[in-house]
Amino acid sequence: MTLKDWFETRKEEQIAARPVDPKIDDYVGKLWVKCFNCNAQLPRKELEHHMMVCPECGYHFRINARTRIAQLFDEGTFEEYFANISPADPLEFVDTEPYTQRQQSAKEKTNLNDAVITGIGKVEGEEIACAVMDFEYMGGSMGSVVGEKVTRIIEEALAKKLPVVTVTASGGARMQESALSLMQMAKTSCAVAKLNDAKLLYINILTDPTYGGVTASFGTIGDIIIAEQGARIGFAGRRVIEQTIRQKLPADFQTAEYLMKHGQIDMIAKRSELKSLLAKILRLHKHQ
Amino acid sequence: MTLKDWFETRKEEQIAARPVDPKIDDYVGKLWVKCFNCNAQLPRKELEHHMMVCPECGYHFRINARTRIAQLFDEGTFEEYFANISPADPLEFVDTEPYTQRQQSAKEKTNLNDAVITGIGKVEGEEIACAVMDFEYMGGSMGSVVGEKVTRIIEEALAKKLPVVTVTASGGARMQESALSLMQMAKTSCAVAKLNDAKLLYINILTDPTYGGVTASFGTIGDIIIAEQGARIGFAGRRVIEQTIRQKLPADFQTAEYLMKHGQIDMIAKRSELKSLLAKILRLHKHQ
Amino acid sequence: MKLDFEKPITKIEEKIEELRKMSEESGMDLSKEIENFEQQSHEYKKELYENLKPSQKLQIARHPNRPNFLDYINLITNDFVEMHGDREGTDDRAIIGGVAKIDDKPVMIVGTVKGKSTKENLVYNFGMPQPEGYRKALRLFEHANRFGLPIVTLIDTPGAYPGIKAEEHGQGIAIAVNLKEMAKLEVPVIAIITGEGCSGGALGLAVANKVLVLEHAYYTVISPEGCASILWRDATKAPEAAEALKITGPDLLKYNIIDGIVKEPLGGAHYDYEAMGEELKKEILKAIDEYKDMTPQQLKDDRYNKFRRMGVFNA
Amino acid sequence: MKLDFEKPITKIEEKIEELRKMSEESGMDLSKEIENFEQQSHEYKKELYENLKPSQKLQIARHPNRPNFLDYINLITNDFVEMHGDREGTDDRAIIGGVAKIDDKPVMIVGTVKGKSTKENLVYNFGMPQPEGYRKALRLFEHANRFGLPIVTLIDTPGAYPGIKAEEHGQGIAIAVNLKEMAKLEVPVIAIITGEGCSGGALGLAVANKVLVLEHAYYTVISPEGCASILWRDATKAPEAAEALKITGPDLLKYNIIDGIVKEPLGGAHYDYEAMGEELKKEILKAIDEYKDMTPQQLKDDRYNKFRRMGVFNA
Ligand SMILES: [Zn+2]
Ligand SMILES: [Zn+2]
Repeated sequence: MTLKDWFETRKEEQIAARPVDPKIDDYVGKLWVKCFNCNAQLPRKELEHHMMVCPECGYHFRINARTRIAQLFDEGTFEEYFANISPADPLEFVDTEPYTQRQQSAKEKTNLNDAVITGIGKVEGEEIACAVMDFEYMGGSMGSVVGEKVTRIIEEALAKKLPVVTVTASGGARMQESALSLMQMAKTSCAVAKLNDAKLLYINILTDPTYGGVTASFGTIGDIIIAEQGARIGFAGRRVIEQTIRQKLPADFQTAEYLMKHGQIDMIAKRSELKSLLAKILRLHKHQ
Repeated sequence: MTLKDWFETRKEEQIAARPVDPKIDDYVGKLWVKCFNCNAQLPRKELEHHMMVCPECGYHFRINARTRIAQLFDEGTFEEYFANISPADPLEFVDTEPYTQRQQSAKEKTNLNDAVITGIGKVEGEEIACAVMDFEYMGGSMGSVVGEKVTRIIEEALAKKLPVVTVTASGGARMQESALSLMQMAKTSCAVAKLNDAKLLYINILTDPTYGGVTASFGTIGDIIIAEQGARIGFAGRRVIEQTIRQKLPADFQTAEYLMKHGQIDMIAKRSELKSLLAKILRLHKHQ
Repeated sequence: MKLDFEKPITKIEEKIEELRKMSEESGMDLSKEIENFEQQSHEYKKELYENLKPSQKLQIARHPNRPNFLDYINLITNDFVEMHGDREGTDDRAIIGGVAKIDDKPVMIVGTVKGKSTKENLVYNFGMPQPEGYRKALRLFEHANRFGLPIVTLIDTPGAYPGIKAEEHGQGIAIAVNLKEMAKLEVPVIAIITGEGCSGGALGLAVANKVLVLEHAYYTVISPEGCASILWRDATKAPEAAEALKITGPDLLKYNIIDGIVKEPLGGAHYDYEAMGEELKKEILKAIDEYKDMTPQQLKDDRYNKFRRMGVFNA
Repeated sequence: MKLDFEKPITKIEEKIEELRKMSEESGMDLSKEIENFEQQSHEYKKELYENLKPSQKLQIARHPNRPNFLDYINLITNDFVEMHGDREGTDDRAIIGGVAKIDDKPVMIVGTVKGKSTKENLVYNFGMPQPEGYRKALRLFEHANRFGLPIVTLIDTPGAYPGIKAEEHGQGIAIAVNLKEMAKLEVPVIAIITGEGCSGGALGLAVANKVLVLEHAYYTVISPEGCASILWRDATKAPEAAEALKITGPDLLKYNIIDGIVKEPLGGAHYDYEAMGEELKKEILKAIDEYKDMTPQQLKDDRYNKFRRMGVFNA
């Protein structure tokens, strides 16, 4: 075994060893945080200073929508839109718990009405319309509210002739809204079609994790697709695929690197580079 | 080895055993013709009656452009266009023989000015503009004349709002015209772009063999692509590929069936079905 | 193959058969009794099939004898010319399409195909498309768009295939691109869920001006089994999930997900292919006719507005 | 690495070096003699490089130190943002592209990449694209078209890759589609053959409003080696084929295949990257500027008419 082989194997083991769903609230409020990847004990302040990226190994912790917005936008420029839209329970859905109760818990945990924040703001002075998803609200699942807010912010961008940027983090569909959830895929994608016709730039930033209905709709039809380093991105989840094909998946399956190798994304960016990269791309498309 | 396996192996052996370049003039003028595939001795009259398809095994003999036109068009409806365009020798090209001499021999052999006949005629009453290549004229290679005539017939179709059908048989580029030959790929493809804009139906019929510059230009950008049964179609030739990758190719490599399996053509048709299939497709696109 | 809940019918039918035999053998005239039983049987069936639970409809929707796309091609079209392949390396057999006439109307017809035997299902991959299938479909949609052919899609799929190659080749992107590009089509698009209409895999062919479902078909964001194993953490709770997900025609109509329900023959499409074909053909022609005077822009607007309205929330 | 025909120069340069050493060691003033020799050397070089045979230019065009696409990205652009992949499963490294600025002008720049070592060539496949590379290029062209970015392509390829997968995935169709779709672009397209411009593999990125070749680059329908082995049935006749095929700048200009020749530093681009970059950048900016006032339709017509005129025949 050459050193390179050994290194590759180690790397894949490390990737495979990562907890599949590291929750944001695992570390919220703690003074010291243990890195999921290298196990380093990190002072919370320092981690925050590094945009929630481990200074030891570069592991990107999941962050919520508010933190993301603070990182991406020029201070004080982000104006939230459609914040008042909140979920209903049209199907009166009850599984082991009523949908309304899940909504309530999610709202308490995140202080959000649903899994996306939409608004308009500036990135290094460049004005954009933006939708940022929050994985902590019911796994970033897309129901009627996410679909409606994404569609509205796109329509707002069409009216104001602004580029649109999405930052996704989603486990997929909001099952509690069944076909209504499914239809949000069509609704948002039809809105993106209008951006194409209007020749307005549409950029997707995929963060960990982006799966299912979001991957198969507005999340991946950008003119430019950027994946944040460390993100896992896919249509079907690992477990579903393993059950279907009855074999183990490669350790790097569905990582950003894997997607790049397979031609599905334009580029991978570290969290620390994301803002300047986004601004650079916006400026390169601004001359018209 | 199961019977099925044995059969498949035999079939592949047979396909592989076929002479790579069965020439049309091998049988011209003979009263009895030996089938290249099953070795049956066939009366020439009977073979012609069967559209030059072996009644024993279905092997499709190569046919020239005039025969093809007689088979495809309603009797007496085909009017030839641009017949007077003939090749020049801009590069004063001489290899083992001067280009002009090769032109002369090809003309004597085929009674054609170059490797394509263009014109307008009717297929089961449906009027189309058409370019039919002739492999016997310098291996159906595309030089300035082929490019010009194909482009002109497309421009004629644009003016008359007619669908366009090509029947290709070509070894590739006319090397004796070097870059001028290469540019015919661009010229003809740009003309096809205009057919797209005008929403005029463009159909490619690929016959044995269609390779190189024709495969990589006007020959394969049809709205519908039909391969004649038994045709070999490719970009690079078998020998070039074998030399590059240094391994044997599968026996069915670049057959019509292989291309269909790999999603490159819409359908395969027997010679006997070609005319009615073409007419059916034309009628299905005629309602507007 | 009879389904569980059809057993009472089987019993009645056996009884009728017995009576017939007795009548024949004995020479007794039992025609009145037989007629009576047959009348009862018919009424029983009507009531039974009109009041099926979602989990029971599911069984009909998945019935192995249910007509598949190729059956419908035979039943409702003529002059079908299949257009194979994505032009890029693959001819996914889980999605088949081509040009054809329905009565005298040329259309582009595209659908997912389920096999009726294990062997067939290996060819058609159980009706689960790969990304290349969606790309082939899009090629055909764009062909139809160029030549002004109305598009008809027939959907019967347990979903897009979850596999390694499918992920590598962009299953998500392929579906997403279809949703977006179908929004731009300037011809009428009619989608019919004929059996299973499961998740994005179904929607990838269903961004239509008119969406119909067959009487015993279903349309859902996730299979009831998948939903049960995630939300209930117990796959045996699939019947409850089927109920909760509101996946059948009347519920879908109520939430404005679909535009109509196509009646099936008594007991389901597999009891009478001809009748099913006739009914489906009638509904498709009616739908196409509805859009015949719309301009390209009106067709796009109609489609946009339809999906734009979907969703229920508080604001 | 010096080429065969450069040996006389090497000899002169050795002699000059010897003189220098002698001068140093002996304390004699030989500056006049040295200057004289240097002058001679320069004149010799000028004459040599201006009168190269096609087969000699070929050697320069293929020189392993010749600047490649990535060098030109560094030399002539800033803010380059690479856009990877075909969105369908593959990121062909033989064709690379992205948005960048040349001076202050945003452009889409796309090119074939040759490696400079065996290791690099395994990555870039010796600059021979797969069909997926052409599809990636087309995606970038269409992106540029949507956002009004002029397109610059830099071409240096021995041709599209002749392999099994390439054939299976439609190498011919991929190139053909690019030719057709490039015809529809509504932005200026500038193509520069920087080294080898071989066959359809080069043309697949070169349906441009303006086509330039570097002084020692070549553009041909087939490699001289390939041509020799087919027409002469003898690959060693490549120099004759190179001559007969008329593949260098002046001949290409004469037959209206190209619109101009970009001067290279004395001896070839590999002798002075900076100077080559400056010259190329100047020519690209000049070309873009030429088209800046054309409407989309004018740009398409310009491109159509340019290729429409190509060909020589009797009528
Ligand atoms: Zn760490
Ligand atoms: Zn035979």
